[in-house]
Amino acid sequence: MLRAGEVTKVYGGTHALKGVDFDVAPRRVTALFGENGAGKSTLMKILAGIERPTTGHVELDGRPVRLHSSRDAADQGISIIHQELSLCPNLSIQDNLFLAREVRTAYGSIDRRAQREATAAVLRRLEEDVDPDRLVGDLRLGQQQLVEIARALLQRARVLIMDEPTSALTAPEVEVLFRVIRELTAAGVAVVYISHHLDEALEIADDVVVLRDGRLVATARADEVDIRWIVEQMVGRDQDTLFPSREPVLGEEALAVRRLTVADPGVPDRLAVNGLSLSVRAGEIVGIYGLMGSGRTELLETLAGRLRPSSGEILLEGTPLHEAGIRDRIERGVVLVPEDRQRDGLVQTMSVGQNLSLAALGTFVRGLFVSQERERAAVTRTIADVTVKTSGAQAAIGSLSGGNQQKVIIGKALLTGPRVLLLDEPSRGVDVGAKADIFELMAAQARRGLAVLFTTSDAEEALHIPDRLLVLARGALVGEFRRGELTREELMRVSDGGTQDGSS
Amino acid sequence: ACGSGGGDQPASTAKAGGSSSAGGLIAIITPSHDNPFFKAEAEAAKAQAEKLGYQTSVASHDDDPNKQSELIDAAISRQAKAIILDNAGADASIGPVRKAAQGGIPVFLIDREINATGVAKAQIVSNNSQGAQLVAQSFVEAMKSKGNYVELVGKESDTNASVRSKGFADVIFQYPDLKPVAKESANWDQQEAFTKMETIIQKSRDIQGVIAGNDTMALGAVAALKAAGLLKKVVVVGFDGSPDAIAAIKAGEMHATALQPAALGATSAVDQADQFIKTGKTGKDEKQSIDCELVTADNADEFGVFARK
Amino acid sequence: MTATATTAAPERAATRARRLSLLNVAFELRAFIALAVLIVIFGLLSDSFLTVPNLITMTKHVAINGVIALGMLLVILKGGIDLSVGSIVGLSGVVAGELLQGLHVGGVIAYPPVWVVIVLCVAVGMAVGLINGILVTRFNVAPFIATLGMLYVARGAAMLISNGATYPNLGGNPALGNTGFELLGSGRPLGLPTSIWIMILLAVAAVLLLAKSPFGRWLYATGGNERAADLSGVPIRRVKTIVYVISGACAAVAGLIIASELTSAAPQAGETYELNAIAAVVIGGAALSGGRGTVRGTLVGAFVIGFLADGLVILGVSTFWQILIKGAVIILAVMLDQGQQRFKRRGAAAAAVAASKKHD
Amino acid sequence: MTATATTAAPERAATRARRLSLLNVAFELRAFIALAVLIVIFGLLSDSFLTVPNLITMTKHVAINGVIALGMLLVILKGGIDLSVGSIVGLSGVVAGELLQGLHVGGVIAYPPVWVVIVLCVAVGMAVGLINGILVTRFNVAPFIATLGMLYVARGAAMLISNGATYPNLGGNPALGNTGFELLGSGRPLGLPTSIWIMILLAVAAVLLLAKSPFGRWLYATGGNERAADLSGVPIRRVKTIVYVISGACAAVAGLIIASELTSAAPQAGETYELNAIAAVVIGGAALSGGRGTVRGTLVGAFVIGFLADGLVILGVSTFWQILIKGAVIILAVMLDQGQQRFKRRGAAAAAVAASKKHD
Ligand SMILES: Nc1ncnc2c1ncn2[C@@H]1O[C@H](COP(=O)(O)OP(=O)(O)OP(=O)(O)O)[C@@H](O)[C@H]1O
Ligand SMILES: Nc1ncnc2c1ncn2[C@@H]1O[C@H](COP(=O)(O)OP(=O)(O)OP(=O)(O)O)[C@@H](O)[C@H]1O
Ligand SMILES: [Mg+2]
Ligand SMILES: [Mg+2]
Repeated sequence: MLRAGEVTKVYGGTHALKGVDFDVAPRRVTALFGENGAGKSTLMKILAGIERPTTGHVELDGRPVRLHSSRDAADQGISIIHQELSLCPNLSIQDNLFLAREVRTAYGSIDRRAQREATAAVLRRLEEDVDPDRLVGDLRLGQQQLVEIARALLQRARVLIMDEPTSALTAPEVEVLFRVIRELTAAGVAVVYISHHLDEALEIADDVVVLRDGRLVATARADEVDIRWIVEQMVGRDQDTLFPSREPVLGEEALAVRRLTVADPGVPDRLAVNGLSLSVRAGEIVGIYGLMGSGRTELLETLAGRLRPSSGEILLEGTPLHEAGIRDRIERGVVLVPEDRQRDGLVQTMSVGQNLSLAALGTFVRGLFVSQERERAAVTRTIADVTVKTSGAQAAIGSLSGGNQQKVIIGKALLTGPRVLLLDEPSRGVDVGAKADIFELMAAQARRGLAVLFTTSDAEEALHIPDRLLVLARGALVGEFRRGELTREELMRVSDGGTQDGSS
Repeated sequence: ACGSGGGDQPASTAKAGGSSSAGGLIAIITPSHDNPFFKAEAEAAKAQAEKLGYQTSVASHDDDPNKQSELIDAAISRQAKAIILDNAGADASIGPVRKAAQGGIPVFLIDREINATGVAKAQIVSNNSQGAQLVAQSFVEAMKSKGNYVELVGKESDTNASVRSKGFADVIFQYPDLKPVAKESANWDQQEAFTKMETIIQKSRDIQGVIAGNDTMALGAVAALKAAGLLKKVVVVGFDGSPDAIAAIKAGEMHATALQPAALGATSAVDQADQFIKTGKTGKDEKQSIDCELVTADNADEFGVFARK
Repeated sequence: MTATATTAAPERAATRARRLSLLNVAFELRAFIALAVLIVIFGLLSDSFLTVPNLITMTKHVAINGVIALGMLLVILKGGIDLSVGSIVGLSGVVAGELLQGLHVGGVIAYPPVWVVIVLCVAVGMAVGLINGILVTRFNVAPFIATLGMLYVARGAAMLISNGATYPNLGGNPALGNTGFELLGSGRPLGLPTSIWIMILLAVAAVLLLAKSPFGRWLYATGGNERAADLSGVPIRRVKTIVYVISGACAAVAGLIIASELTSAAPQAGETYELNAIAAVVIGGAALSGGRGTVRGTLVGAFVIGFLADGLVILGVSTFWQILIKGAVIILAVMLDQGQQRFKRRGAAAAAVAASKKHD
Repeated sequence: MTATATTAAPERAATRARRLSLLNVAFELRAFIALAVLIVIFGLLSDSFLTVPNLITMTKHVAINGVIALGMLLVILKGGIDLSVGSIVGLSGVVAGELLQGLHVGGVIAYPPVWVVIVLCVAVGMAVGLINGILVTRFNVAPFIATLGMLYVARGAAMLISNGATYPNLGGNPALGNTGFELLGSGRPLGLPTSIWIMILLAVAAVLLLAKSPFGRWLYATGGNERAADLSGVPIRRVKTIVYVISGACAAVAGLIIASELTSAAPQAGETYELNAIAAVVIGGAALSGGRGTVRGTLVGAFVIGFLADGLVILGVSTFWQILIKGAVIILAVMLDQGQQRFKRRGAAAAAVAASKKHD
């Protein structure tokens, strides 16, 4: 029904899609798989009229169409749930749902009653009982994602594209969504489904399509394939080589956290971290696994000094850290590689070298000024150490690929000479090669005696990388395991919030 | 009395003050308080009114006709017995003055006139045209009727700027050997006059005279000429008779200025207002002009703050 | 979690919540409260402040800034700023003056009737706004810079058209059929000055536009998250252009009111009015980053500024103090706003911690 | 990828790249080009424009705005704006006037020497800047509002201190040991006016600060991405406060220069200077959103504005046209800037496609 033919897309210097042919059939769910940056979202954006292909064309019902905007595509019956939330936090749920498609009364004003009823109905269908007049900004992330889904449902599209619709949803919410998807396909709608939760996507899919590096590398019927096959197609090699084996040499306790409680900065009447205790020893890699919203980011940001704890203790090699700011903590050896590269990691207006040296600038100062030689030497050394692929320290940071940008941020942290390295989802949004490099780097640092604490949303990573894995749910520790103690299924069950002892 | 329903205020209470001997409010409104001339004017009016037993309120309209209008509204609201006004534009002020009149409050204009008669009770203005001619005459004599000169004009949207400029022209026009090299507006401002004068000097150093629309600009020109080492050879004249200008004249930096007797006009306006409040008449013509006095090195010692000592 | 806490210890949590929400309401209404404080203080200090005629007069003064501020509110909701409104006030008056003086059309002088004059003046304001909008949307010039440039251009144009002179006697001439212009400023339908009616009318229109019309939703959406609005199919360029056009129109209306009240038009009218309008919008609780602000707040902000100015004059406070106090009030009002938001967050966080403590 | 392409088809790609980079350099230098165009036009139209003394005089005029603009640049690099500088100019002059007139200390009058006066005036400017900084960093007031408030507060303070009057004769008195103040404005060390030297000195200091010192790097980082800078241990609050303090100091220096040139200080000096300074910074290629801008560009921007103003005076262009042209130049300069960036992006995309074509 909807078809992309020979589609190529180029962004600046990146080649996101390379001659992709892609078909969407009615009454079927097509699951699209691919590593981060494989081009999944780009392809969907082209089908949904948000981006225009550099070359190639889009066909609808066999006729070539030019989709000029998302609005244009929606009018033709194609709607999309965006990977990144695209809601207006300052508007109510119903306003967001009907934005640019308001129901009007005879006088041309907005028909609020009709909108509210329609909104309530669609929310009921998603089994989410919230007031249609609540501000979207006041909802938790999962609810916002449901609003995004509700908006797509309201449009009664013939083709519905879902780009990671469940990243913030709980398991019951996902079940509801799947029920709705089945109703839709039964009614003749074509659905494209993208998710990094492979098992989940495979469960709902009828057809499977895999993208790698901007090319379509495989298509199959869902009942003929398994996860292993998908991963092989995605990665292009056996995934086990991703995870180097290692034997930790443990030292003293480097970081200790006692009964830490942190209020959620975004949603103040909720606790992001709730009475959590943990400890990390020198030379040890500790992983934290949890679902979205389990409080991993807030925990690490509190350790780094950006958030203030409401109560609890943080000790670095035995001395308390509570009063220290970010700067003090960096000087004392605690540094964070943040989750969101663009927002918290990089200064886009500065070069690769300037980004690298930013956190350790003080150590290059001679007299009043930054010593050029020292800085250049350190930067050059770090670029080699963390294997950043770049034309040089002068290159614009935006010219780097995601994985290399991530390495720059890690390099920046390492340049400060830390004792404790905190990494928040270091492997998110980076390609396989860079991922392996990053894990190797973490292992190398641990061998040098650093304490490494990192978070991940990837179960495989969680099971293979850390020496010790902590599982977080709703801000509390619900499990602690050594490497090899746990299977994937157990991990899923634990992280859903069921604690080991079963109490709450 | 008019289509708009009698102004903003029932006028009864304001009129009732006519029989009482003293007391009540006199509103004094002048363009600004950061100009010594307006300040002297306001202070003289205030002093005189308080001497006569009135309360006073002093405000400035920053040459914004709309703000002036609001201040007059405020005076009407407070049922002032009279308004002493140095207005914000000969045309733009007619409406507000009429509004006050309709509200039963007599308005006494000082310093600047408006382009209407029969609205204000008195228009006591210094004779800008006469003063300008006086200054220009002295300027011509000091220049020995020949040479190049620069004219610095006040804010171009201000009536006094054009009246003075015209007064200058009326005299200088008669001496063909006096040649204008530049005529620039410096918005009454010292710093702007300084900058513009410096630029004009770059265009031509062959300048023998500067005639400025007020003393502030004249002093800006003096500073520029001094910096360029030209002051000894250039005749600078201004207008207003500000204490700073008089000091400059004494120091030989300026040649002359026309002193507007600010204090005299203001005091006289208050006296007439008092007269009117008590008797319903001012006993004078509406248009009264006070002649300006020429201040040069010869008589500079005789003058104080906008008045003869 | 708070909900759970409330059931756990209903009485205390409820009192606490009530106290918090009371304080919160007080904060919500901070602009109103500021206004009330001003009125009480001035009312106590001066007998003539709290009289009906004085309140009407002050409201009339507020109206001019109020009208400009309504246009500015739309621009600020979008996340922009319009520095050119003061100059548009001057330009609009000058155009009215020029038209009422008669147009030279091939030897003859045509005197357009007043309604034509008004329409043309508003059109001029909209044209300047349109240029602002085009600069911002098509040429990607930052709103601050685009409208700063137009501040000079429009003022220069007003000066050039009028040659720097004031247009007197805009009352018109019955013989020429162009009378009635002064009614805009001095008319009093139903006992209230026309300018107050205009402000009320525009405010109602703005409320309807913002609360009832799709355009209003689009505007808030654009200011709140431009990318999301764009993806939803909101015509963001058109929305952004239109707010500048409306702002220009409002400023032109203000220019007409001033010219009509004074029955004369000066090219320098309206200088620095943009600052007063911005101050009113911000005191009224709008965020300069866009997406947050209300008509009600903006009007209250305009009243705060207007009543403050008039009140200080009535009290006879010196001009110099007036300037200083105005600055302090602007800062204080916005600090209060920030304080409210921080307070909200802190209060909620404290409640969450307390609630979790009870659970343990 | 472009690099790969160059090796694949070296000759054509190289020519293409060269042509692109040439155009790019032309754009980079747009402010210089604007300045050059101005100089050529005025040079052709007037003989007296391109003379050494005139260039020196014009540069002297530029210096005042240049000094303020340097401070403004720092604030804008941070992503803020400082509307209070004009008022600080006035306040600084008034304080100088007050001090040179002698301080009444318990019955006696003390005459502080000139250097003390200068230090105190700069300190006053810094104090106002500090308040701006505290309002912005501690109380979360938007920079536009905080400095708008201080615009009024500082102006009001200047008026109150001086009681609205101008301080004349700041030359000092040899008997009192407080002479020398006028040298700041009229001295000519090595043949150039002191104010030009001050501008050069401050510009050099700014270049060192921005390019060499850790503070400069922190500033660019804070303006480029405040959150990232914060997480990297940059003391963003301190950085943000300091830029306002420096901006206040620069404005105070400008106020001193003006007072010294005129040997008199008026409380209303410096009105609307903030707009000129902002315009200079923006014409010089800085982004109001922060993180992008150079000292060189800012100075060129100040020269464009200053030479434009003086050139128009030399040509005898009417004041009204001067206003209009200034606005148009500001808009044009920034449009050019936007054009450049769009062009850059388009060029890069074209190059990537071309490169990929060759690969396939
Ligand atoms: N607007 C853009 N500008 C420049 N490059 C872009 C842009 N959008 C995407 N890219 C690049 O295009 C490539 C494909 O990105 P895309 O978002 O399609 O990946 P994806 O498969 O959806 O990944 P993920 O699983 O992380 O969502 C990436 O290399 C990305 O960096
Ligand atoms: N139940 C919830 N109620 C309100 N807000 C929530 C909830 N869950 C998540 N959020 C919001 O989502 C954001 C992401 O959650 P958080 O960073 O705490 O978890 P995380 O485990 O780090 O997740 P991830 O890193 O995968 O996003 C939080 O800032 C929070 O505001
Ligand atoms: Mg994606
Ligand atoms: Mg996280």
